[in-house]
Amino acid sequence: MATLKQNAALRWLTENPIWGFVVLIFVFFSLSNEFFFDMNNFQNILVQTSTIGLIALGMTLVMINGNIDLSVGAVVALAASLMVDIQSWDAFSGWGNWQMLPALIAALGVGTALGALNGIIVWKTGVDAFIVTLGAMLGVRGLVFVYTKEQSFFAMNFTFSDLGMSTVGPVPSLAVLFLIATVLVHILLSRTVHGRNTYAVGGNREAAVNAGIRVGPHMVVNFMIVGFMAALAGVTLSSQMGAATPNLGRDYELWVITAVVLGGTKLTGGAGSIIGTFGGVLAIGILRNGMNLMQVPAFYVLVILGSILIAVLILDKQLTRKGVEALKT
Amino acid sequence: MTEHSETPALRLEGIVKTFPGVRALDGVDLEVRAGEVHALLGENGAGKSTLMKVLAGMHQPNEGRIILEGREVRMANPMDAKAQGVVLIHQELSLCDGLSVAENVYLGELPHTKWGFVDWSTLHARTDEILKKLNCNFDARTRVSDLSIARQQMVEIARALTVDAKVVVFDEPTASLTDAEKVVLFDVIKDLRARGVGIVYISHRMDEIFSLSDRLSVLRDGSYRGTKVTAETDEDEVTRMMIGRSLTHEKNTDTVEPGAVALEVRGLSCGKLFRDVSFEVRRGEVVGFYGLVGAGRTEIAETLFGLRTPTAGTILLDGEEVRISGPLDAISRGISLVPESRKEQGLVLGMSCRDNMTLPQIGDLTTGPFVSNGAEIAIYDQYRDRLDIRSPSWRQAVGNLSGGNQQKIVIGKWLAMKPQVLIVDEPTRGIDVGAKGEIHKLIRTLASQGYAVIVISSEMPEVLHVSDRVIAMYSGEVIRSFGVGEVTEDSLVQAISGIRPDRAA
Amino acid sequence: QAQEYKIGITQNNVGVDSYQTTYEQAFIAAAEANENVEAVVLDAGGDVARQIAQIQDLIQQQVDAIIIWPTNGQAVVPAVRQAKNAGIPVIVTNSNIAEEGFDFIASFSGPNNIQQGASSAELMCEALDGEGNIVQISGQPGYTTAIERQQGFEDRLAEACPGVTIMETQPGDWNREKSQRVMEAFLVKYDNIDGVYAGDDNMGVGALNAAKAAGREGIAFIGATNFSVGYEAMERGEYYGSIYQSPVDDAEAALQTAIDILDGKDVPFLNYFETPKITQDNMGEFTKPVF
Amino acid sequence: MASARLKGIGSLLARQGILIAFALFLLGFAAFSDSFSDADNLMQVVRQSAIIGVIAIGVTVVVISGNLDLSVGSMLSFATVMVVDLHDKIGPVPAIAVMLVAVLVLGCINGFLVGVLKLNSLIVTLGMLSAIQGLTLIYSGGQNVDIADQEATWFSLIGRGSFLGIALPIWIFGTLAIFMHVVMSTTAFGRRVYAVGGNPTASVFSGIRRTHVVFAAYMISALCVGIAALILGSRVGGSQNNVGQGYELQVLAGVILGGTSLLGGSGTILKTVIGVLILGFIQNGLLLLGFAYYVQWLVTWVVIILAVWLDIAAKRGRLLSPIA
Ligand SMILES: Nc1ncnc2c1ncn2[C@@H]1O[C@H](COP(=O)(O)OP(=O)(O)OP(=O)(O)O)[C@@H](O)[C@H]1O
Ligand SMILES: Nc1ncnc2c1ncn2[C@@H]1O[C@H](COP(=O)(O)OP(=O)(O)OP(=O)(O)O)[C@@H](O)[C@H]1O
Ligand SMILES: [Mg+2]
Ligand SMILES: [Mg+2]
Repeated sequence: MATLKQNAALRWLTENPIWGFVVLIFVFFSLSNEFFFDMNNFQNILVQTSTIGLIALGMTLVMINGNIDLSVGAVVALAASLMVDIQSWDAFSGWGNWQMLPALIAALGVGTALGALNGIIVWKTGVDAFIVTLGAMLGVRGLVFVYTKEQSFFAMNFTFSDLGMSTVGPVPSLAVLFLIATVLVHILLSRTVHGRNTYAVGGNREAAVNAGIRVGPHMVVNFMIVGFMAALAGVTLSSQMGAATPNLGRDYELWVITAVVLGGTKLTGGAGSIIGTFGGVLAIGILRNGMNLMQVPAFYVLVILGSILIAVLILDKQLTRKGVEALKT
Repeated sequence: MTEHSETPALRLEGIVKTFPGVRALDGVDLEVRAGEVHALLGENGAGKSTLMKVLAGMHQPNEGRIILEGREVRMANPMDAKAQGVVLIHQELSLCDGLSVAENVYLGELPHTKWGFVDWSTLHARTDEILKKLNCNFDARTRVSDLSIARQQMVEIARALTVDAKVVVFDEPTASLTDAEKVVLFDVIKDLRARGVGIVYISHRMDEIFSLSDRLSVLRDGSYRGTKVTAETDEDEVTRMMIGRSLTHEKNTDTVEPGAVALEVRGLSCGKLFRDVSFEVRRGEVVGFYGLVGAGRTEIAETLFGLRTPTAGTILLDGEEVRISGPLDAISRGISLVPESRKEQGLVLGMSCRDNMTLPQIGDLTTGPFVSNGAEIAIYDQYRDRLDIRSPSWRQAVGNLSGGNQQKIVIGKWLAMKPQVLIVDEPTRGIDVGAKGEIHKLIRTLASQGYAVIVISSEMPEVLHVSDRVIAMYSGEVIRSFGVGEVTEDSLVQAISGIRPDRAA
Repeated sequence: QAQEYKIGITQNNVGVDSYQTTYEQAFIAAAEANENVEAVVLDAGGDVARQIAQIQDLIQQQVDAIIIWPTNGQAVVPAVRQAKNAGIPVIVTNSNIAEEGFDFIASFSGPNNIQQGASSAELMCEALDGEGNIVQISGQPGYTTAIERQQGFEDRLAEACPGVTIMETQPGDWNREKSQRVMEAFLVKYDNIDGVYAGDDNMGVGALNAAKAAGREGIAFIGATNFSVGYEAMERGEYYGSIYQSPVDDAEAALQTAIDILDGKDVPFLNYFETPKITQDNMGEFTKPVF
Repeated sequence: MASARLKGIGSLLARQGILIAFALFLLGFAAFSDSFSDADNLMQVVRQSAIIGVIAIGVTVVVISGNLDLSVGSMLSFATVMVVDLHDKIGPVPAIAVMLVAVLVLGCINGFLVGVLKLNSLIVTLGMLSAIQGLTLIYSGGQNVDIADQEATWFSLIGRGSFLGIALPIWIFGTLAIFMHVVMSTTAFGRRVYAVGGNPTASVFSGIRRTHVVFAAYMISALCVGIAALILGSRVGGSQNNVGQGYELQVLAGVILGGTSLLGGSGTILKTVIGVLILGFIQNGLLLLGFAYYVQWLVTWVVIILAVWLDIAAKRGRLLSPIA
């Protein structure tokens, strides 16, 4: 019985090697830096990773589907700009704190709509998602600049940034939001018909079609989810700053994809999990935070992050290796 | 044969289906009665799968009617067809690796609650019930990627039992089943028949057709050639309907006297895949390897071709011990391997026929730094004529050819290397009788020209027909080697089930 | 007093140009020279979100003061507020934060970028005698320094010499090659360019390269943040003028301001250091920039 | 008969969709901007596209082999900073030699990780993007580098000189494009790259050493980056640490516009050249028409999707995808 459990644990770890890595760096930073092992710091890490984390949740669905979304960084900027700008429109000046509501709806709505647009293009034209969203990554950033006229926006109402800094009990609200979202998406992916179909469509699209799953609309839904999540991340990020800048979210797509892949989701689709993605997000967050606390010079941070990314891939390969008998192709 | 009601379970009338540039079905009629097994035959590319896809709502016909139990119906999509009681078991495995058996069986129609949550208990209970009926010794929660190919095929078949079907179509279900599973499958089919279900059974294996079916229909080049009662016809007549001529079944009498030993293997092992394998192949001799799927034959071939590193044992070529470091090395030592899966291992589907054929020797076909166009075309033309490859031109992408012609390209590619030892792995999987005969003849001819040939096959008639000697394998070990004339069906079946001659009663 | 101060700094984007790198080196050197100071040096890599995270990490480490070179003047305000609420004084360096955040900072130390833009406008007036057509190559869109310089330049130009028209503005992203490409297109499009204003000398020299390659003469090039390449071009007489801004002064001023505040001294709220105009005429008074 | 000929022309058009789009673009811009169709301007765009174009040639080889290379942008920064920095220290020829060796070492690393270890190329080169950026900064200490006396060195000619009235970068770009096109379409190596990209397993079964081919593709990509760095460093006479930032995506956009499939196994160098030129002409044309720079991004968005869509629509013979 004990060995059975051990085996299950071992299997779990080989399927989620990233958690081994998370534990490793957690222990490393705890031992090597006095400020790291601290409840407040853990909360910081959660808040800091929540932006990338929220997007990564949505990206996991899209990538399990066998697609990818490179436009999320630009969507973050657009949603943040809408969120901060609209709440200060004169039309809503009499609404008190409720002026945030139309802004929130607009931000999330636009993010979801852009996701739908990406999805519909992928569906109808059959152009690869990488290309469609590579275009959108440029185009949506263009939209941001058209909308903002290159300006940053600032929320006059400090309630907005207070929300970003607020806590639920002892835990920061954004951390709570991120954790709730993680649980919800995990349930969506592992328990619902849509979630299971996500694996089916990514694992074997033809089989999914043959089984009568409407692959096109299904993919659109997932693109809408990632768009929504990116917009939500834009909102939470802008609430941390009480402001929005048109350059927000540059390179986020790369970090998000990195986190998702670290978490074990295959770029070819069909495999992956939210538990893994959560681990991937934490790994990046802990590394960044730990290196900040240890004052690793900025130039070396880049080299270390890049090397670790590759090292984790190598580790993953080693864990799934078949041994001497393997076919040499 | 059971008695049937008057209205057939299914009637197809005048079905026409065109693809850009291809008239795949040209006014096909088919009638399947309730409670009969109706075999559908035809050459590769005759349109069998296409007809069934039209029936299952995956393609919309350009013309024609589908009549189900007397009512004309339209199949808008696969779900629709399934809802109306038509189930298609696909030719190619159509499963999602990452999902469980249950999720695959109920793919596209997972039982769920109001909120879209999967109803796991119902799902697992129903699936387990079906699996029990199929005698499967794995359960609904198993991940499909953990199953062998044969078991995956059983999952595919389990899908037929999820609904109360009126018509079930099996498109080449036995291509990768072991004999034990075939028996279960045939029992399932007989059970369905007894319950009054109309069954369409597609296969290229005549023995199955004649032991299983009640009636059979033949397609040729997309048109309907007629229907026969199985008991009232024979292989020869059916073959003539399919390919327009009879096959000459001359048993391999023209064996030449085997020459020197070309390849010798002593105590070869590769981890758990196969152990202590020894055999020899002489020039002018065809050695057949027979066994169940998973017996380790492919792995031996791959090891000889340098794709796997042996953990023990030696390989001798022309009496000289060699270490084969990789395919390139193997090729330079005169070994050729026609691999098991032509799509994954044999061909670059997007490349032209010629480029595929010359790929292994492209480095030698140069004038100066450039590939010599003339030399390449010469090679292609030579093997096109020799193997009767049907392709509009050498520029045609290989992916557009029919399965049999694709297989011939792969064989041509390796013959063009003028090997000393030729290994062919499942050379006729999914290939129609006509092309199969051609390939068998070819293998014999090659041997008579002095090649040493190894044929790996899971079809007993093929092995018996084409080989001089047969080596039977079971679970990674050589059980017995049969010389010319020694081999009988019975002893072969015993051997591949792991019963050694000395221990056999 | 032999008190040990732990001062954290989060810089905008070290390595994106020499100014920021030299600043960082000067800051570290100054902090090391002062035995009372222990510096925690971080780089936001141009990303606001990362900068905010770094401020939080600095608060977490309970540093005595935080110096911030804002990636964006508005977006960092709440984080600055958070620091103030944690009782840590914040000094803004190089480019200021939005006015809404002034309540939460102890002091600003750095150049006046609006003033710099205005000074460049005055140089342009001078070079063109108040009459002519010019093009502008601005910094990376969306960044405060770029926006302020552009704004200062355009406002002052309209006011000081309405006879000079800005025909077009395109961003050069602080990148010499990009600026060179933009200028090449301008040269095709306009054959009446009298002057070029670039958001820094790096871009200005890119524009100069383009004009030289096209064989166009008589264009006045004016930049900002004098780089050594700009200084050399001035020496050769190809470049009209720029604004002299020393990253070493910038860094030392920021550190000194922080120390003064921790020592309880009175510091002016807007602590601008001098950024004089530099032209071919007065360049002898300035040492050549090291970057 | 006439209809057959029409059909032939139709299918030719369908296959050359990207060329037609290109021609339409040129005509469109020429109609609206006087200075656009100016021969000097056209030459200038080609010259400006040379840097991206040279890199895109190498990346096309990598993409045909079925992989991606996102590290070219930071590699360009690295190479340019290095060659410019060393120019004054050890002289132009040794500087170029050292830089090329360094870049090839980076190519080796990519090739080893993707080709030999068979790691996912997207993630590997993403990691390399970050790591090489860091290496560049460590190398230069974050400082800009400049060539002190640019008039005095022949190095400046690479990016600024001309021969027979055509700028040297265009000569380099053109020669390299033709050379690589010939290599890819007529040599055994080229054939192997297509085979490996089309079906890696089948190529191994055909005796192709897949690891060598992928390795070589990354070496070619790195070498192209080195050549681009020569043009860039010479043209600017100096370098910043982030000159190459974002180039990877522009390069990829050019390759995709040229119709090379990201799945590998198809594509040609000459079409990549056209893809890159289209991007260059869009940037230039919109600039001349006086649009804000971000409009260019919006246009690129639409153009990329439309171009690829039409390309695959022509191949499958219908506009909309068959996905249900
Ligand atoms: N989606 C499609 N597009 C174009 N042509 C097709 C398509 N599907 C099938 N065909 C063509 O239709 C013809 C019939 O193919 P089909 O798959 O029905 O043959 P089959 O009888 O099942 O052969 P096999 O025994 O090899 O399975 C072939 O010529 C094939 O190339
Ligand atoms: N229908 C099929 N489609 C694809 N691959 C198959 C199929 N059937 C078998 N295989 C391959 O064969 C392997 C299992 O057989 P294995 O090669 O281990 O032994 P074998 O004795 O060569 O059996 P056989 O040659 O009958 O498949 C699987 O790993 C699978 O890759
Ligand atoms: Mg078929
Ligand atoms: Mg096999």
